[in-house]
Amino acid sequence: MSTEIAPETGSAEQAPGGAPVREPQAAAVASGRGERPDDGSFDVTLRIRRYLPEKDATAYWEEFTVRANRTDRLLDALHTVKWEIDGSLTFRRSCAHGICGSDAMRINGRNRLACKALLKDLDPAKPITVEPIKGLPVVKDLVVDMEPFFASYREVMPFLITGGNTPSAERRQSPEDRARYDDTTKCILCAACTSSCPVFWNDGQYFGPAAIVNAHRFIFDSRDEGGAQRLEILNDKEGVWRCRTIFNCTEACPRGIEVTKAIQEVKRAMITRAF
Amino acid sequence: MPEAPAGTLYRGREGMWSWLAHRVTGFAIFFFLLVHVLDTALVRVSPEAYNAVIGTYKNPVMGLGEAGLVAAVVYHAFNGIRITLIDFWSKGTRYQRVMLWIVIGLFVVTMAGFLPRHLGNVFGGH
Amino acid sequence: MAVSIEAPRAPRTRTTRRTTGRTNYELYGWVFMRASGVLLVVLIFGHLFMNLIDGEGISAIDFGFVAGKWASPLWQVWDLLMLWLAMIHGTNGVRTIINDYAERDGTRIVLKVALYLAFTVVVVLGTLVIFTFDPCPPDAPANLLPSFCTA
Amino acid sequence: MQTHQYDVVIVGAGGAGMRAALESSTRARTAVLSKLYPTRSHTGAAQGGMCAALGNVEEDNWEWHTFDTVKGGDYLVDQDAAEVMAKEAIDAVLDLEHMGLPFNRTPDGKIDQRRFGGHTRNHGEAAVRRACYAADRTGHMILQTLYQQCVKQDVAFFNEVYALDLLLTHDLMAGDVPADEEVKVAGVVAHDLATGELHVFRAKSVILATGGAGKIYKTTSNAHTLTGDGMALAYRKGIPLEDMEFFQFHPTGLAGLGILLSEAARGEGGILRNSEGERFMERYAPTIKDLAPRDMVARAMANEVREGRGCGPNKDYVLLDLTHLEPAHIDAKLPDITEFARTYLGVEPYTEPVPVYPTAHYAMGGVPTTIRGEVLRTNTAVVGGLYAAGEVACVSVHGANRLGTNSLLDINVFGKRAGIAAAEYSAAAELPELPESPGAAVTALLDRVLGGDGTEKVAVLRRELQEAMDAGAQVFRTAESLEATLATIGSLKERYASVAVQDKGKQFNTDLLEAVELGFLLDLAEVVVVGALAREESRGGHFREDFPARDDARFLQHTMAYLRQAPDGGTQVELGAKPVTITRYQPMERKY
Ligand SMILES: Cc1cc2nc3c(=O)[nH]c(=O)nc-3n(C[C@H](O)[C@H](O)[C@H](O)COP(=O)(O)OP(=O)(O)OC[C@H]3O[C@@H](n4cnc5c(N)ncnc54)[C@H](O)[C@@H]3O)c2cc1C
Ligand code: HEM
Ligand code: SF4
Ligand code: F3S
Ligand code: FES
Repeated sequence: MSTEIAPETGSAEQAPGGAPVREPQAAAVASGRGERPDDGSFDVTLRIRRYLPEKDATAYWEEFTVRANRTDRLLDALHTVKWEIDGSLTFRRSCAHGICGSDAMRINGRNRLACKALLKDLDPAKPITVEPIKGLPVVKDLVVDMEPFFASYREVMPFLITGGNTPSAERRQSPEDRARYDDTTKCILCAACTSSCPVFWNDGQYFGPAAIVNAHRFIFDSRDEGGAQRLEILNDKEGVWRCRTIFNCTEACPRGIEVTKAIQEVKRAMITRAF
Repeated sequence: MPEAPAGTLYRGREGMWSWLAHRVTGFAIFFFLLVHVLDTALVRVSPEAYNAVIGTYKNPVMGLGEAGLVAAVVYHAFNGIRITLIDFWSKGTRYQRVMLWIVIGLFVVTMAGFLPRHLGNVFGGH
Repeated sequence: MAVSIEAPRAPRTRTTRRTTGRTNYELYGWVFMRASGVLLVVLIFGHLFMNLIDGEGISAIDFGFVAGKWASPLWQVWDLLMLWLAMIHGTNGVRTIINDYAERDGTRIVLKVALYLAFTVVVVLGTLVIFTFDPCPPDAPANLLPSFCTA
Repeated sequence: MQTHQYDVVIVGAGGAGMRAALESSTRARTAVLSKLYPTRSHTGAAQGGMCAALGNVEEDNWEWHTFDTVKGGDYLVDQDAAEVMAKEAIDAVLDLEHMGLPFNRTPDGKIDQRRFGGHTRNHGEAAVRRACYAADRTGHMILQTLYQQCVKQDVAFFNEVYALDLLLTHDLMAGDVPADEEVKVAGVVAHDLATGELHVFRAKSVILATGGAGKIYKTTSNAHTLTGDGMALAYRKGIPLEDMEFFQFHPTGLAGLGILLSEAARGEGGILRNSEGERFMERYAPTIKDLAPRDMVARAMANEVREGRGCGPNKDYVLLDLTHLEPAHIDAKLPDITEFARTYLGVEPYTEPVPVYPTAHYAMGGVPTTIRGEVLRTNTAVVGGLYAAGEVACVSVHGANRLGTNSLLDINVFGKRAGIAAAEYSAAAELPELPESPGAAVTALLDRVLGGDGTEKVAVLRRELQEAMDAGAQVFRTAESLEATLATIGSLKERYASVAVQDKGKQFNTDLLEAVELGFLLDLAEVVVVGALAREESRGGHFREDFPARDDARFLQHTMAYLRQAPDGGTQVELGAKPVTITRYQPMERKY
């Protein structure tokens, strides 16, 4: 983790989207700017979209410059800001290595996990824009209300449905059948996909890729018997048919799930069933 | 929450831009089609009426518009095939990007074949 | 300030989602878009070729040209099919776009009524024209008519 | 302040909390409070597997599993508990499979199993395949599967709600309770992150399932949110903490970062090498080499580095070599952890060895419980209605060192037991009266931090604490290093009294909660160090250089640390001891 912070130099220009830019905050500890060749650390400027509902009615952009190391991720830089410059900066995080799904946010215009975005890969020469994910109500700074997202997830019956008696040993499943749905078991419910989907942004009614991915996980599990019900749910007009194969979801997924492919497989399963 | 000023534009990639173009072209073609059917319907009124309206189309501005329309149709058509392949071909999603470049290639080739001829007709002095 | 935590959400309550119930309409619409799209490629490219490329291209289009084409049943069927497929395809496409962007129920209904009205007018009109079309209207000047009218 | 009433309140929605919820919610009115969305819990980070003597690929039985657990724990394990766990392991795995967990499969469709450190056939003869797994996402799949079942069962979750106080009928800090009075739990006080409001949850039973406390260290595989809340809540109420000096350092953390590379990497054939390219584990554990228990491997690695055979510019790590494995095999069995190496260190594990160094990983100690999950307030007396399960608890099945894959097992076996026990208890119990002004203590705490004009920064104190713990209470410990750390903790606690936060708002004030969590960390770090100082021997994860041998005569006993009122009006840690339950396996020298 970087510990030193360089003074602020961001200019008060008009930010993208027209929001006013706040006067930059003075950093707590001032240190020389520019590369320090000894330890490979460097300065990065974060341009963060702030929203503090108890203070301001609207969102605004604010810039912070912090010192970072070669292996630092955006999450580390956010922590530096929170811990050393402005404690009110609010974001979710837990595991810090891309496994819990807490910190999906829009980084330089694309959805990513802050803990998986290495600063050195983000072109630190330019300010890095950081915004909350789109399409869900912003609660504070980078925190959005996740309830609508989880509501859609719950609607697709994301649990194994079986009939008959539970066997005393395990249900058998061949490695091939197990592999059939492996990709979609990786989902960490981070919402990077759903909140990258232009169809979801429109009215938030679309089930969204994450819900479909989790339905896929069970529809293609050879042990499951609830596939027909799930297909029925997703056959809704807000279901899979709203997907326009835009692929933002696939590009955004931090787990590398082929999200669009899964959606297409669900669509095809519905067509096979209907004809 | 009050309406906050909009954030930055989402930086989608090929998939998003191709979709946007598909949507815009489809929408544009639809409105052209409405007009096109109406003007063609004039043949039912009288040959003079039809020719009069069609005659007003025969100027360079409309000719360029026509070229734009053809471009829209050509893109929409090829990309429509790409979408259909993404939908029905099990490897389609993996090759969507490649297929978009093919669409663009075909588009360029088609337009390269069409444009000189068409613009020749438009500007070629008749 | 909210003073109470909302009661924990019942996990499977439905959201405010507008549902369609157990119909396959969206599915059929989706399949139709693909099927009609593939057919339209042939129909529209043929049409464009005939009108804009073949012969003298766009500058050759006039009453005589159109009448000449529709004298043949092949082109009659061709254009009719094209009209219907393109209009259904396009209308369904625009319906999707309206659903996407018109957030308020009122707006959505107004736009859709307008859309379906336009669809009906254009399809009916177009169909009538193709079927009731007379390539050699009796009182028209002969120089505007296709050459076979004089025969 | 709002009051809610339930039969059972579960604090924590990780593996242990949700496993308990699945049992208790069908039997009693249950609420689950969690400071994170359930699927964010750190159980999801577990990679390698969950062991059970299914014998699907090799002959195996639960007795061998018990033995390995006892020996792995350096004989500090309560053997009755280990027996329960090893026996119930088989059903625990099958339960998960029936819930839909996508285990990897053998060619004939059974649950596949693989090797893991310290798991052996026939009392140590050779490594055995006992760990059931789902690629290197076993914990992720357990967490997801349990959450899915909770969705199915309509379990009531209060997400992003922090439990900040435990309500008991008696004040244990003051000292002894009259013999004829039963101490009971009355509920918890919780802070709703979204609104900043306090809520009182009255309950007949409370289950603590808040997970570990790895954030007392700087280099750790644990999440930022693993701040030992449940342990601290109990401890501050005068409930003892057991065996806190035993903290597990996992050998293969990504060097410098602490992010974990599962032991499965070695289970699948990975080899540790020093700067000379030597497979140094051959010297430390000739039989099972790289698959020796974690404490041994971690010490061996630290020793190589100390003796100058470390790698890299600063010679401060060793290498985990996977390059001799087929890339396809790596992809199939270890996809995630190889991606960690690529993403975070830029190392390609197919062709380059990965820099690794021990990382603080698991708290063997915790809130003492019986095998039914009941929380003990003395060596024998329980707190009526209070249960604990998972990493927050100390049953003790892990003794002085936990075997890999035994924790995912622990959370399932004892989570289930606690869930059932808590629900059954609540069916027969009355709802205890709340103490007067139940939220007062929490309000005072929060107001002090919010309103205070202090100057100390949370992040600074936390970093100093973590650095002191890494320096003095890590793999190698001495009286000197521990005393230095203890002194640092003492001064940090004083400075903590004037800690301040910048965010003064109510909604989503994570600044405030980090300050509260720091308080938990300071208390727990102190208990760890005090326990470690007192234990003048080396056993399992606790290695004293000044006392390098195990000393069964003096220390074959659990440490019980109590927070008690000090004569000067403050508080102090008082240490007691609890005998180890030994049934079949007499302590022997631990060799692999
Ligand atoms: C990287 C890693 C890999 C591991 N790999 C393995 C493995 O392969 N095999 C194995 O057996 N074990 C493994 N372990 C250990 C094992 O995963 C954990 O010990 C176990 O998952 C702990 O589960 P838990 O339910 O006790 O706690 P957690 O899963 O940590 O859950 C804690 C819960 O408590 C909640 N909580 C905490 N404080 C509060 C509060 N104040 N108020 C309300 N809620 C609160 C949190 O929100 C969370 O829901 C691994 C651990 C790590 C870190
Ligand atoms: C030339 C052959 C054509 C092909 C192959 C084709 C193909 C397609 C396909 C596959 C879609 C579905 C896209 C999706 O679901 O994401 C579509 C959408 C659409 N098409 Fe076409 N189409 C053709 C011609 C037309 C014509 C002539 C019109 C206008 C009348 C039109 C208007 C539209 C519209 C408005 C949409 C909706 C776009 C959207 O939802 O984003 N298309 N087309
Ligand atoms: S599919 Fe990928 S992007 Fe979407 S929620 Fe799951 S992990 Fe996140
Ligand atoms: S971005 Fe949206 S439209 Fe489909 S392919 Fe992904 S869900
Ligand atoms: S903090 Fe867990 S995914 Fe980033």
